[in-house]
Amino acid sequence: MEIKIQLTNASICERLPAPTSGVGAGAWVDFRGVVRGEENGAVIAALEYEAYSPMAEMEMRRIIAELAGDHHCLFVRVIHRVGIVPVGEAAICVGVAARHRAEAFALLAGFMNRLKQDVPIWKRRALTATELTELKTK
Amino acid sequence: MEIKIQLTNASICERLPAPTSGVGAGAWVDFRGVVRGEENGAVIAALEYEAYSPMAEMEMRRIIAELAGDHHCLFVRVIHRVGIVPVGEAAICVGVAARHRAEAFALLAGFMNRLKQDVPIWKRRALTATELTELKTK
Amino acid sequence: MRVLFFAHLKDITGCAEMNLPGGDLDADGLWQKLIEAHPGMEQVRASVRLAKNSEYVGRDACFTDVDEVALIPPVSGG
Amino acid sequence: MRVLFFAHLKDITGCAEMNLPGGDLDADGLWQKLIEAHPGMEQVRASVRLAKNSEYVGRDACFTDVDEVALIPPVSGG
Repeated sequence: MEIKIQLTNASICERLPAPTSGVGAGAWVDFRGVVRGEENGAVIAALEYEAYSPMAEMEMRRIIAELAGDHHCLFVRVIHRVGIVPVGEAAICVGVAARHRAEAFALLAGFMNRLKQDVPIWKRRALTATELTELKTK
Repeated sequence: MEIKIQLTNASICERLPAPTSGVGAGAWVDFRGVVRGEENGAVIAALEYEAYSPMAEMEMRRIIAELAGDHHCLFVRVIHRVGIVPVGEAAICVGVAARHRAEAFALLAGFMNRLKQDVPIWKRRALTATELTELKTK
Repeated sequence: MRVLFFAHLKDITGCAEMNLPGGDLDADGLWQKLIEAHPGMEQVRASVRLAKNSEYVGRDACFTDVDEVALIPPVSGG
Repeated sequence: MRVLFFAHLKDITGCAEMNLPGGDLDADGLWQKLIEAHPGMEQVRASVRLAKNSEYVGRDACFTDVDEVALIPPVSGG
């Protein structure tokens, strides 16, 4: 299984490469977790994410390897954004390819659950539209 | 909830539109079911799909509406290809957007299970490389 | 009534559809006529579901001259 | 040893990291020193996990001068 993990400050709208023949993958799943316009009931314009990068990457890799023991997949790619992520943009993209869909769905769902328990990444704070504008004009 | 269903003879590599802000969707999932290079143990070059189109579209819409009762989603799009689908190309693309990932995962998994039980679409036959070439040169 | 055949049912009947003339039929009556026309249909009867005007119907369904009836063998989409 | 603080722990300590001089420590000893330096840490102790050199460790962990220790408050990625 191929695992690619990346933390980045840049926009992560791109998705998994188009399926290529020959890899034996019958199921490709892409998940994007997008920042929503409200956080705890308040209207927001962005979230700021913080990561303990080396540990976050190791932990994601460890979780995926562990889950792959039960749900064999061919390819897993995770990109998590850090820093300011405006509403409507993806904070995380996960792409999974497997022979059959059941493995891909199970690995993806399991990974997202474990991510939210164990991977040292935090929503540091929510920014209002004014705060976001101020940051951009600095 | 917005539901878009399409059966098409054309390639369906395209995926869900990029997330736009304001729709309230926090989770976007794209699934592609890709034709694998073997069917029942034999090496193949393509599958031919056949559909009872009006019923297939109605049935997909009905299944999604039913599943959405338990798993509220904001947007569901299904494109199923019919006719010859070469190995490595997608036979089906399903895109689901929801407020949170749990609903999107549940609707997607439930839809794929029901599709394979109830939607009148068939793998009509598997084509070898020779058969596929012959078809193309006709 | 118009009767549609899909997938391998077309190999059995040799056609994609047929017209069944004569009045109303229940499901058993429909199968009887189909098997008369295409004896090979008998062996697939247990695995085939019936649809009327693009919706699955049960054993108690009735079919009239204006209905479009479809014979749905086990599906395999996706 | 180098000790790293993340998320709201930085608000409590006023810094992203500190150096804890002096020899080996077990988890309890580490917490004692941290609370001495930053009394506000006491209230978050129950919810914070410890990591040593980028891996979670349990209550029985030991830390030496060369270790990088991270205090991991409840995470919220994704």
